Amino acid sequence: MIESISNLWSIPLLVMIPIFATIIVNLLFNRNKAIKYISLISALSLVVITLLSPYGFQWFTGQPALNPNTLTFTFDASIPAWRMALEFYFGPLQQALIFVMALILVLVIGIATNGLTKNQGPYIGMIFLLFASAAIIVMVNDLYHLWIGVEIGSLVVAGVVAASGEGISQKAALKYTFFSALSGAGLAIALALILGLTGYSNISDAIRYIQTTNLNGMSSILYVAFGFFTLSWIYAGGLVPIHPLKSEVYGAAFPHGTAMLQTQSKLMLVAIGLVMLRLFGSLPFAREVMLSISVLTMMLGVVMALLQTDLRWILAYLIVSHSGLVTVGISLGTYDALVGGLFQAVNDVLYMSVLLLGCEAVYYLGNGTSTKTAAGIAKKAPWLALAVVLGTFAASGIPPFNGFQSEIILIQSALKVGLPEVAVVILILSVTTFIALFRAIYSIFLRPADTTHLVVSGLIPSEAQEVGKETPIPRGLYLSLAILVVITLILGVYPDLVIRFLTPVAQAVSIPWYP
Amino acid sequence: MIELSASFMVVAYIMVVGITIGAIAALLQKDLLRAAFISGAESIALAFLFQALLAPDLGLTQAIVGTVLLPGIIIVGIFKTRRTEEE
Amino acid sequence: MVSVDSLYDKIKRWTVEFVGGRGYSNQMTGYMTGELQTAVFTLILASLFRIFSIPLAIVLLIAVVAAILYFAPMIVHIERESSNDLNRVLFWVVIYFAIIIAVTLWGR
Amino acid sequence: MIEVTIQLLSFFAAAALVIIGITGMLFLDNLIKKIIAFILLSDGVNLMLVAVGYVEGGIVSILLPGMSPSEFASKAILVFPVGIVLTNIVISVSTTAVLVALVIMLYRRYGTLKSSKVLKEERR
Repeated sequence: MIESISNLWSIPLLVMIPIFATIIVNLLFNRNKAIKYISLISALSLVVITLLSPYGFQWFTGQPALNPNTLTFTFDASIPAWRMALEFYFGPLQQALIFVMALILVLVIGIATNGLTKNQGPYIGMIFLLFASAAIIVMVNDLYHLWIGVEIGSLVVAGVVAASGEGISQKAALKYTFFSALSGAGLAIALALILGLTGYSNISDAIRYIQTTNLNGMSSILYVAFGFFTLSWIYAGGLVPIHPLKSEVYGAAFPHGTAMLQTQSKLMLVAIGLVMLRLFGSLPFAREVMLSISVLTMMLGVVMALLQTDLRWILAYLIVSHSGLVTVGISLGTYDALVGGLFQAVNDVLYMSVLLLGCEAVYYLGNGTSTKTAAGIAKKAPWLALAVVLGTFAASGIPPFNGFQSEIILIQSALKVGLPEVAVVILILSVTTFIALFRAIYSIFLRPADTTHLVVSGLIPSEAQEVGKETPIPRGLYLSLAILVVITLILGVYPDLVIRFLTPVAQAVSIPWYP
Repeated sequence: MIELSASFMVVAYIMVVGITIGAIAALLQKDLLRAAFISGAESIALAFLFQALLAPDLGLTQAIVGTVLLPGIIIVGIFKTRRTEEE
Repeated sequence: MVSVDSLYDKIKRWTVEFVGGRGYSNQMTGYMTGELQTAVFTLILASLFRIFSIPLAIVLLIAVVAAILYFAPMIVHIERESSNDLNRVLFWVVIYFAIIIAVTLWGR
Repeated sequence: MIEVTIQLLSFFAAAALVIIGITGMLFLDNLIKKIIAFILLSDGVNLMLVAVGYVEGGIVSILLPGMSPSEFASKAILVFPVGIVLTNIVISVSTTAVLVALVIMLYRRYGTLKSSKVLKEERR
């Protein structure tokens, strides 16, 4: 036994710093200044840790491998000698995803500590816990911690949504928690089935056992496990049957809270999707099922987004439909498609955050975010209008922005595996995104303000939003919008900045597509 | 170590039937307080099954959590809202 | 004098009809676009079945065209079915789960 | 004829609990009843996990003095499901607490526990 393998220092920090920050901030409760500094410092330290950390493992109950030279990559299913290893792995993919999430965390906390006045401590704490749960799920390589991460994440999502304090958000939180109870139980059953079938909780071990052992009578158990896994996957990302609940969650939270929520759910989607691809990717019809779920999600999400009249709800449905784009890449499972899907996850998080923070800024101008009540904001806040329009361009895949780069990879990979229909669906999705967003943007930003009363007079009164007082948009919001827009532009021009972090995973996980 | 004698199996049968009937009965009550108590009684049978499946630590935990903590939380909820199911 | 409607009049009446009692609003453009999108998406989805067998895809395409014409404002149905009522979502989830298990077991 | 073991019995009880729980969550109208149904569901999942780890004629997974590790490994029940179930019990308690808190908040706002009134669909 070689003892030279040591645990990595950064993985426990990435999980523990958010948890400690949660506890401290929760105890401070309403001392807003102290909360602001402590939370900003810990969020910034998370960014620095992800940037500086080397790649490596963290084991809880693992046994050392016989030959450390074979330990190249956890997503490679051929690691020998890990028995019952509860294991975390920090690699290039994890670095890229967690770095983006930490960046969003800093911006969101900067906005939330300025905007909120009541019960700030618990709210900031829950945002930190969102980070912790997503970091656990992205780094994890055993089923046990995967399940724990999903459970923590679902409870915290309910908390963040209910924190916005309206009736609709409490209802959304209750519905989401009920469903999370169901899907958490499903994931536990899947865990039990895989454990009973293989005897391993480590995912790499389980995969090796499934690939090398003849499961003749027992393989139908694997299909049932696949079904339960799919249940928790659609729950984590809000894929098709859950899209009403998930979009309600996105729409009912504060927009800056939604920026963090969608980041967490995209990361969970990527991580659980990769686990499913590795465990079940070679089963017949498994990837077809995943692909059909993602195509349906893209379609229903974007069609429902077209029907909304509130920028908040349009964004909520668009986030759901764009997570369909991520899962198309993962469920196709070839090298190109995986690179495209993972890159799309990163891009999606960035440009949707631009739009969500823009939506938050529209709130400060008083008339709500409905297309019926808000108007003429481009005159009051021209830079805000510019940022939102640029975010729309990025979301609908217009060339100098990052959305274009990942969508073109996805379209090419769909064509390469011989599914031009999927490519057409992706194209239609990006065009329709533009239509759905620009309808709202025209009404809110570009329509002259004085015609508002004509539209309002035709309204059902209960639908009209309360008209608040106009407050100046804080500088921090403009700064974070500028940072995000610049990042989307840079990634659009130099996509290799991110793609080189994603290629090792894509190489290790990819499975050729047999039509 | 528990010897699985015939009388033990009889008790196990009773417990399994008790779990099922208790679960259904808890969901059919009109009085929510009674439903909470019945679900607590159901989890005593569950604790026995855990014990029989050679996991005594789980049996103890389930006996405490299932009979005191979970019905307690629900009873708090009932006292803060209302006791009977409305039509 | 018998008025003869042109095709334009018929289509206009039909489209105005299905946004129904809500009257004119800026939602209408969304409904129109959504209807067209749904039709195109369903056709594409039906044609995806050619990866299983080509005759099935042809039959499905014809059936889908018939279904689109029959359920004419499809968008209304879609909006109603993707409601945020908890029980309806749970019902769909159970059905979905059954379909997933059935399809994967069939593939074995 | 299949010999009825305690493991098989537990699987039946677990299946009954899971089915009753899911049915209750789907078809019962009262929110508190839904929560009780969720508790039953998670109980069923726990029972199933423990039954997966059971070894016929095995021993409790405690390494007693004078027992060799190989003998222990061959006879003891699987330890891992027990750990999972312990976690699941805790998780179900916390989920129940969150659900009850949300139900209380919604009751204060709407004055009813009927999910067909509180959680009815809304048009936006």
